[in-house]
Amino acid sequence: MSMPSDTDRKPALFGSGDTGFDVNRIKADFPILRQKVNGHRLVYLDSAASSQKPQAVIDALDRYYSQINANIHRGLHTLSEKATAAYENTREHSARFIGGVKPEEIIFTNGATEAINLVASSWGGQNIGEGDEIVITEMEHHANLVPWVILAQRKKAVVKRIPLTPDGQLDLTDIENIVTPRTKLVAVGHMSNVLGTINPVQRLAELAHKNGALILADGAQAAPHMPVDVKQLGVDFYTFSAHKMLGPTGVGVLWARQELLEAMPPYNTGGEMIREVSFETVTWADVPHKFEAGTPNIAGVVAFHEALSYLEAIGMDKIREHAIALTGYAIDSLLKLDRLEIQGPLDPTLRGGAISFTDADIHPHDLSTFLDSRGIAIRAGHHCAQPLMRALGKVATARASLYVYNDEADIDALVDAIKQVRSYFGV
Amino acid sequence: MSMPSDTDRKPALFGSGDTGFDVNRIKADFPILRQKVNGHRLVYLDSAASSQKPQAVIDALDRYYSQINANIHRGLHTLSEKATAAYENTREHSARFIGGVKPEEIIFTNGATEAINLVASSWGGQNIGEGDEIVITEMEHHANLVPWVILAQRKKAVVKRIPLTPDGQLDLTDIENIVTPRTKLVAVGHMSNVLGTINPVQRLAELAHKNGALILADGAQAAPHMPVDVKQLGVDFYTFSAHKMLGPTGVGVLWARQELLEAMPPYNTGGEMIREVSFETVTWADVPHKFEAGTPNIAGVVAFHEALSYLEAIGMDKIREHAIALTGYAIDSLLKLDRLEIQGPLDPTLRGGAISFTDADIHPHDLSTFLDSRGIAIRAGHHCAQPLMRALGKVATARASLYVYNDEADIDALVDAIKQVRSYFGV
Amino acid sequence: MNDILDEMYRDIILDHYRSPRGKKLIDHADISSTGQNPSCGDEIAMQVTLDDGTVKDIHVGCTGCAISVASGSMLAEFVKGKSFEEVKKVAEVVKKMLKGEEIPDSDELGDIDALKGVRQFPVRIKCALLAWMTLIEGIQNFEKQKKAGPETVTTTEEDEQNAATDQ
Amino acid sequence: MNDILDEMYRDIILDHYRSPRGKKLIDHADISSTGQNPSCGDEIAMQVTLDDGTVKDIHVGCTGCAISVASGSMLAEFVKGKSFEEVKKVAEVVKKMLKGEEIPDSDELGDIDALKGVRQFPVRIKCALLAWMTLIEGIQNFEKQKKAGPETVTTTEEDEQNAATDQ
Ligand SMILES: Cc1ncc(COP(=O)(O)O)c(C=O)c1O
Ligand SMILES: Cc1ncc(COP(=O)(O)O)c(C=O)c1O
Ligand code: FES
Ligand code: FES
Repeated sequence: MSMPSDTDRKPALFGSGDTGFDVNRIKADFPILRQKVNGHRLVYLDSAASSQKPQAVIDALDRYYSQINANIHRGLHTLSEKATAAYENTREHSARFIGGVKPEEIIFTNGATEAINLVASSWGGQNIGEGDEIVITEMEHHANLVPWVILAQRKKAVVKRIPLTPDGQLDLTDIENIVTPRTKLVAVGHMSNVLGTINPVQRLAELAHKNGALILADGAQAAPHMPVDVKQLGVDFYTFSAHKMLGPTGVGVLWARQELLEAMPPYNTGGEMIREVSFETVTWADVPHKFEAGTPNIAGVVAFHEALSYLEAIGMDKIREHAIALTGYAIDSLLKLDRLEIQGPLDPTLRGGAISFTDADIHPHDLSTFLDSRGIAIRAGHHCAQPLMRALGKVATARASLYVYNDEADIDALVDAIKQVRSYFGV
Repeated sequence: MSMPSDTDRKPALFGSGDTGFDVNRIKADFPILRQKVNGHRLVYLDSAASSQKPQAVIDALDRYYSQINANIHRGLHTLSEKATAAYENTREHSARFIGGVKPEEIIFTNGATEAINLVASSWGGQNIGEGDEIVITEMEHHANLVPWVILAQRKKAVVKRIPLTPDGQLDLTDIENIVTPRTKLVAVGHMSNVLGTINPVQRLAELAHKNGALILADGAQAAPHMPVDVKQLGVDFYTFSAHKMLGPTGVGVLWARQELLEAMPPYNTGGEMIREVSFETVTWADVPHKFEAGTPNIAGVVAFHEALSYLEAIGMDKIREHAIALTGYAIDSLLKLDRLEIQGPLDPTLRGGAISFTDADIHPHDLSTFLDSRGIAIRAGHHCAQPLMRALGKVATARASLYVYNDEADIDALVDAIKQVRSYFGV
Repeated sequence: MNDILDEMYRDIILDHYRSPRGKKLIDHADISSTGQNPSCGDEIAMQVTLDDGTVKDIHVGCTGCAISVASGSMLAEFVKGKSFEEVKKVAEVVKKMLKGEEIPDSDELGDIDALKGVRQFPVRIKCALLAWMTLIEGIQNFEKQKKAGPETVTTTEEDEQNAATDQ
Repeated sequence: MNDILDEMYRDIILDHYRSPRGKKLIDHADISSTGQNPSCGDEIAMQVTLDDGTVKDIHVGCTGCAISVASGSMLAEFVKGKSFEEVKKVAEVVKKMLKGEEIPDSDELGDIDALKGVRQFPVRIKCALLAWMTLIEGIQNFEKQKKAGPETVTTTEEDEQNAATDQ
């Protein structure tokens, strides 16, 4: 009963003994980047929405369905045992990836959104009461905002927010009046999908705990782009999505401390998560199974292991260094353009590679449509962060977001195209 | 912006102008069936747990990730538009597949389990009150049992059950006393995953409606194996899972009438499902988006389209005919064995191809381990139906379950191996 | 190479975008209506004065993309002197055109016909519809109100527009 | 061809399965303990009589699979005359053996050593552990009770067993 092979394919960047960060070799691992879009080389600058996938991940799906596929956990046949082992292997891998936590503390969901909803419904349902306060920030993604607003409505609790500085960082001047003994939970994005800002999660964790509150960090943008150690951060809950970090769609991770998980009621209920069921009563299985009702996205979870391996083979430190260098280059290049404004901190060491900007003359949607005609994929809109947009005084921004397969040539293509856009629209 | 091609690969069974049901040609479309397990040809008889996947579905995933992958709905670039079109195409296809309902009435979840939980939490949370009655059956899968038991506990409502006849059909003798004006919902499996029984959903729908109740049919086992027309059935909710019908893991479908969906609050909340958000209030997007928070399993949904196409190319009527013929053959062959008992109806026209049985001398788990050593994959256990097991007076049963790629040779291999098992264990 | 792009951003569209008609404010409004494109948050506001059941003058203020601005400008140009029935009819035609449906005869549409290219860009269809749906809603509210009694109603949500494109 | 299968269902195992030791009921029980394998629902019940701190006699009634029955039979054979400490020690060894960990010296295990083959079948590890965990729980409850006061405690859940194999 051997596991699906996973060590026989190293990212191409290590192809010939080179240990540097060679983006061209990485690009070669991503089949989608070989295609032309509207007659141009695809310049994919929308990884904050969803990343592309290396061949190793695509192959893992193929291999899973061609050689292993079966339902997990209760099987007594070879395929089912192989599928179970492969699925649980990713659980162990995910636990290692965020700093070496217990595998039982890793819950697979279908995305970061569901992971946060699970916490809001299960932990929040049990622990938030009338008048309690939930502290979020002004820059949250709707996924780490709407569940808390709805929970607060349901429980007559209060959502408080940490405001922003003009350059898009958390303004902690008044923080001692925001996080107080009335606070039950601080829910904060580890890295903003709009501003790129990396938030001081560790400091907020200390403050939360000092006030007897727990803290959830939404790692959907951080986990793909920087080393994460949840114990060092000192958080209680951490959530992220596979699809933003080279993995398949439909896979999310919730990490929480085991005592918390054990005390929480399940979210979805059904098969594979019970101990005993009658028409009147139910007893739950142990964690993590209590939170994984029904047949999960087995193939997706299995293939996510390859995504994590790919990231580790490059090295999360190297990925962060690359992000800092390329984000710096992009910000510098964009700022050379006239009448263009960047939202969020300009110092690349304070932020990730999601770069939002607005052009004084061209609407972000027209800009992105134009760029697309040149093969350049960026995103325009409110980026699922309407309150932040209101704080910024914008209806929408354009956003270029970078990842391991992007290089200076991609930035140059972006900047060149933006230069053309005004003349195209004749403004 | 063309859709991913999906018509250029027909199931092999139509390869040479033949329109009959040629299992060998179908088998050839499923790469996993080519492999040897423990030195034997794989005989996969565990499709009720999860089906195998044809090459067309595996290729669709590859094609999606190699050519289309991007996040959906809010994109203004080519990939995102292609991904959105492909995703929405599966919504339309799913709507056609269950009898031609409105595409907006199709909600994608990560499985049948989540689909039922969505209804229990959202509709149930709003419509079930103290003393209300929810009617289920004695043969339900935990997925269509636990959510109702928990809802009833939460709301001080009552779960009533329809009992079984000795041959594993619903005993409707006393039905007028079970479904009454106090009933708010009837939740019934369309086809049992243990007994194979096809339940009289249409009759129950009439009865439910006569009493002012709604009806949910759990189609996890029926949708893969027989033609389904939800309007003809007269149900209000219908749920199923892609992975049991040749599709990828991590994709489920909830169908419900639009008025119901519109009146229901969302389940998960987050991105892509709101209209407007502030820190105090949220307004929801229209259905179906209201129920699809966050990034869904885009690749899985896109590839599910190919699974539906494959099933339709064979023909759901033909699939049902094949099931009847092969189930009849299997039951006859198994009953020729000594000291072996089949649970559920013996008439194959009353049931699907999930065949549970017990051997008087060999424990189901020993049996399945032994069969596995011969390359034969069956399942043993309570099949996520503990109350049914109790009603049957069994701790566990063995279950062989059939699908389009199974034939009489597979049944013969099963029966031959069972013949050997007693001598192996020396009992 | 950029055929599709040029199909959407036709010269007529860009011309309306650069110099939108109906910019001039009007001092009296028989109908006021605002609309928002829920997919991007952009907004439009319009005031209409009437003259014996036909549109006499219109002001359109749109903060959206080139398509929404151009579409609003074309609307401003088109509707002057038209009856409610004529406005509704052409709005229906625009909707059909953007859905890619067969439309009867596009001669009388004039500039509006240039919106056709938008249908190749599904996410932008709402942009082209924004002005039209907002005006129709304003007219419908005006008509309801006339039946019910006098008082101005303004609207903010474009449900019909959603229904038209949210599939 | 069936090496792995034969590795698990060794002759010793099958012999214990066919003629389980400890079947004979005993009329007096110092310790009674029942356990359930949560992964399959199978159950075991045992009664133990004591003689000066060592196991004098044991009855094991198991309704599970061949592995659980054989393991219970081996336990019945092994524990007679053993002290609680000896029983606990060997239960730890069985647990380690089934996890695939290095074990010190398997000579004294006798037949029990044959359970080794089960570790190739992860889902069956709980079967092999069922009897051992149930007895240990019975002993622990007995010990607690002796400290607290007299009254028989029976247990039904095997949490430690879960913890041991649920990863
Ligand atoms: C900061 C942040 N949080 C949460 C999410 C939600 O992730 P998903 O859509 O994968 O559930 C996103 C995705 O855009 C995000 O950027
Ligand atoms: C009858 C029935 N209902 C519901 C389910 C749950 O399906 P899933 O595990 O895909 O959510 C199953 C799966 O075994 C089933 O057989
Ligand atoms: S993008 Fe907002 S109206 Fe066009
Ligand atoms: S299968 Fe139940 S104890 Fe072995």
